[in-house]
Amino acid sequence: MASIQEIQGQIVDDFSFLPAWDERYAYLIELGQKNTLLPEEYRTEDNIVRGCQSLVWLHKECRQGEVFLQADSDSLIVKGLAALLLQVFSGQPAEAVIKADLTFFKEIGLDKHLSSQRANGLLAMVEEIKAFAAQCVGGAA
Amino acid sequence: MASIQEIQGQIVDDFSFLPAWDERYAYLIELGQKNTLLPEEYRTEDNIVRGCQSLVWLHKECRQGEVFLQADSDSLIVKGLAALLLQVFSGQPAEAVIKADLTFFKEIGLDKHLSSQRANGLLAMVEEIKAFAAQCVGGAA
Amino acid sequence: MAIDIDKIRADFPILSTLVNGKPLVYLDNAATTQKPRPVIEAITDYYSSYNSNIHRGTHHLSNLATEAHEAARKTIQRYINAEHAHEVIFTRGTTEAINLVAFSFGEAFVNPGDDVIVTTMDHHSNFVPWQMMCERRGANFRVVPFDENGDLRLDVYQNLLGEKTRIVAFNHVSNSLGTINPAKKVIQMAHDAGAAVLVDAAQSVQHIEHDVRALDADFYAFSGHKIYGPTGIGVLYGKEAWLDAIPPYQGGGEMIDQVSIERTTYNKPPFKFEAGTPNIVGPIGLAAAIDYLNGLDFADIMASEDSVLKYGRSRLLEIDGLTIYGNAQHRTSILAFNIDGVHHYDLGTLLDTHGVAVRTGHHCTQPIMTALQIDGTVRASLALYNTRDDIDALVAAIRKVLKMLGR
Amino acid sequence: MAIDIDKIRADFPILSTLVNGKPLVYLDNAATTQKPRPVIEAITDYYSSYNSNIHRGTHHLSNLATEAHEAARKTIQRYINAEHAHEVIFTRGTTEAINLVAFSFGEAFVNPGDDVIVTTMDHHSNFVPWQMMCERRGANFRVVPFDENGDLRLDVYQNLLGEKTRIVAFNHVSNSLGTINPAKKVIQMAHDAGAAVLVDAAQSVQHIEHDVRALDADFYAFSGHKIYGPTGIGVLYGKEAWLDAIPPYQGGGEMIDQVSIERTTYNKPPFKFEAGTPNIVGPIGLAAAIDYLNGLDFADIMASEDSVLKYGRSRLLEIDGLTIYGNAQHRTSILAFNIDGVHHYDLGTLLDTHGVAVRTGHHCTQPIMTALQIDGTVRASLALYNTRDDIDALVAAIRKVLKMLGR
Ligand SMILES: Cc1ncc(COP(=O)(O)O)c(C=O)c1O
Ligand SMILES: Cc1ncc(COP(=O)(O)O)c(C=O)c1O
Repeated sequence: MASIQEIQGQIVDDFSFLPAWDERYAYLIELGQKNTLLPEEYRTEDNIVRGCQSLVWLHKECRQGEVFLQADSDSLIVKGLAALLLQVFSGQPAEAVIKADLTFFKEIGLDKHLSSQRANGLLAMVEEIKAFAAQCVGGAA
Repeated sequence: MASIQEIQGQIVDDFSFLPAWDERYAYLIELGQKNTLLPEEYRTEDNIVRGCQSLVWLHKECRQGEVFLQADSDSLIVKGLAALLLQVFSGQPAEAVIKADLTFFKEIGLDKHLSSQRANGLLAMVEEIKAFAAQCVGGAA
Repeated sequence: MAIDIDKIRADFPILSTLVNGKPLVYLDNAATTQKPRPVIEAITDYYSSYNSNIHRGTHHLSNLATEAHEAARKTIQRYINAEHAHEVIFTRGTTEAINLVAFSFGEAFVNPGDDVIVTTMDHHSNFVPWQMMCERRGANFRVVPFDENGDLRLDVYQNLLGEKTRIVAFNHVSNSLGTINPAKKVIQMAHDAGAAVLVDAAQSVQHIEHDVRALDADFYAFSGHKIYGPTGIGVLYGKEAWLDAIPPYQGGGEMIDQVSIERTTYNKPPFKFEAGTPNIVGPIGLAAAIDYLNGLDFADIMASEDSVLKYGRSRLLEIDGLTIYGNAQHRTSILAFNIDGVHHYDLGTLLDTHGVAVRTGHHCTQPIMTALQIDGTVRASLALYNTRDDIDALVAAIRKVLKMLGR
Repeated sequence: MAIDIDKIRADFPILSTLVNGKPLVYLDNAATTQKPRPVIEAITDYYSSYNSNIHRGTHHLSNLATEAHEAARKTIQRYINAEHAHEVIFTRGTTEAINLVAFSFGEAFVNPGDDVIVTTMDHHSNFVPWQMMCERRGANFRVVPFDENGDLRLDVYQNLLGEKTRIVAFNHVSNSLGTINPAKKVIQMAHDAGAAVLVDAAQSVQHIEHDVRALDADFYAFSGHKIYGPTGIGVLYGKEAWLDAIPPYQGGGEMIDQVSIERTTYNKPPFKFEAGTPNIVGPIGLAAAIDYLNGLDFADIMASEDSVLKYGRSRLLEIDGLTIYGNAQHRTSILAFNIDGVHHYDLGTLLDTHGVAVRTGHHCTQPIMTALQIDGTVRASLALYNTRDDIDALVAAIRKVLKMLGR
């Protein structure tokens, strides 16, 4: 499996072909619709990550020290953001998740658009994933 | 006795001969030292008008509907201000005191220097004199 | 309509900004308004030529700053037609003004078993402080609902009012529905029941009538940043008798008379409620904003905003599947809506790519959202500089977004 | 001393103003400091190009404003060396920060019979809020005196500390005496007794060390306007654990998680303590001020201020009948004095006619004046842009005033 760093590089490449913002969002939404899906049983209160404005369900599993994620949201854009996080983090060693520096948001310019806001819950998702990874280290969780 | 309006005019005239600020203050201080004097017996708690920074004693009497004032302060400048108020108000009919519009402060430019401050208690003195005059109307107080 | 909007727009530097390469269409005025040049200049001028601490100073700069600050109080007094300048207290904003009253009125007049009334359509800032106060004082928190149009249920309100009612707090205009509440009537009913009233004027003072004496409001609160003024400054008006009757809120410099280890006595209003160095430049900038408004004709502003609002409503309703929230009898400045199957957050974010700034979410009125059984709305909100062109741009952008989303 | 004061002075537009036809000699910095051009420009830039409400917005301007606001929090975090950015809470000023802690800490941790300790040399803003809280919570208000030099009586302090002590509040630097309190020691002693500590850094953060972790302060408060930043903005630092443990102060937008009629839950720090629309531009201007300081060498600033202070002291003592108040072991930035037979108010007012701006009166420290058995003092207070020339101008003006008064 590719490393977190490699995957981030791949994402940056993909986005670099899309100069206009509406195209980037269209692509993000497409990613979200393809790559998020959460069985009804995981749409629990406990799995909710609260942004201000959208609901995100984030299901986390720890298998032999690796973090596995599934997610969904009622917002298409947030689905897309969740899909990116899944692409980067799901299946990675917990250690790597903890240490990961999420640079791609900045590189594709999404930080200006999204990351300083509390609206979309992106930061909350990242925090939650990292906290989960901390428990998962060495297969503990 | 000259009217409040006439006295204000006289004060403005007097000050108009003094263009420089330090001269105006020197004159004000001189006025204060000449025209304020308060017998020890009137330096009571009750007669204190509080500015932030200086103490003023203001003794008021009402005789047949006319207001009579004596004052002193620990600050030379405030003594001068009090002297001006005494000049304008003391011996005037209470009715006239109530209605009086204190224009001279503005005309001699003292408002910029003094009246917006709470430090010197000038506004408090004026308020107190007017309130006293209201009780004194028709010789009531 | 004598109002020349092109000329007005030229007074607001930010309105000629480009966003994502597109001209800015600013429709987020209920969140905060833009500032005309005289406001920005008043601030720069203050800091460049007479910045100083105020009230107790004896030097020239301090006199200039004190005078400007206190002149601002008078400008605001006149704008809201308060009887005395000392009834105008400066706060950080509406929220702080309401917290001040909730605390100080609560300490003096609210006891266990008493009632405090707010409405379901109030902003969190006029909801949570009363809830917190009721909890601290052991009082009952009563809430007046609104009907399906967004009008207050005055019949329920009448039933809630009683001899236990100490204070009623409500917004004159709802920031999420645009409802103009019948403020005079609401206040009269409270007074008949012997209760005091706080009017949250955050969304009304800039759009509709704002005469505290005509309303007979006991307390009246608004934010400078929503009326073309600076951030960090707000106003609490209180009737003199109330300001004398309630204890101070915060302690510190300015608000005291005498301080000693044994006993501290307090200054008179407004200073009693203005602890610490105030936001000195705030009132100066706010007064510049109000002077700017005073240079226009308020009736013209109202007429212009109303005409853009009506136009906006009809243009939005042309869009398939679009629902407008807030159909009260009297409305102002707010266009809140959703489109079937489109999340408000997605719509708002995508409108931004077309340079259109709207707000999305619950707009700090979760009880409204709960009542409407929705998560949030897209909200376009108007100010005096908005035009039909802005509405056209909004509608065109919505159509583009819907197309991109394949609808 | 590598610091180039002429260059620095050129950065502060107001310093080239004339007052009463004379060049301004600004020595009222403890009341408020002047602002360098980058601060004024940051404010103008905000209002002209990205003014917007923050945090919940989804549009471009809102993102820019949110980013600048939160970047400012980080700038301040670094300046005071806080562990987390969310330990930095924005308030209106020191006074509000202290009121916040007095209220929220009081509600959670202070009960009847408990002790709260302040000092006789504290500013009213770090005195009255605790007095008010003690009254509300039924706690004892304890006050540590200072000795004839203006040093805290640590022996008395030690005796006052005990298991009933919940919190100690003291100023790092006294605004009336210039005393630098041994903050580390005061804090250590409180911690040893199991009490929390609030440091009033209003007069220290701009002049001396300001590392909250080195001090081990639980709470730390200062005002933007005293550190070359805008009015209406201040900072409360609190250790994460304390911010989690104490309840919110004000209710409103921003500070909530979920609001319903039945139950409201609160957001995490810092937002839990930032109800309502904040003074958005305030932190941006304050960060510009701190960036300006960061562009200089703080050790150089301290050395320069110290040298001007020492020079001022010796020049003033040349004047017959002049008494300096405050002779503590460690001092900074304050020259407070009286001249025999001259009222401080008269001296201050007359110095102004020579363009010299000082402050007079009790400086919001009546307990100090009571202890010294005086009504007030004349206070010249320094900032980084003051020079020996300013001192010479002060001394020359004093001599002119004395002459005019016939002395
Ligand atoms: C030591 C001290 N504490 C607190 C304050 C209060 O600061 P502010 O008025 O900015 O709230 C001051 C300012 O005068 C001060 O000098
Ligand atoms: C109706 C209403 N009340 C109160 C507030 C709170 O105002 P501020 O955030 O300026 O304190 C707002 C602003 O959003 C509002 O719309």
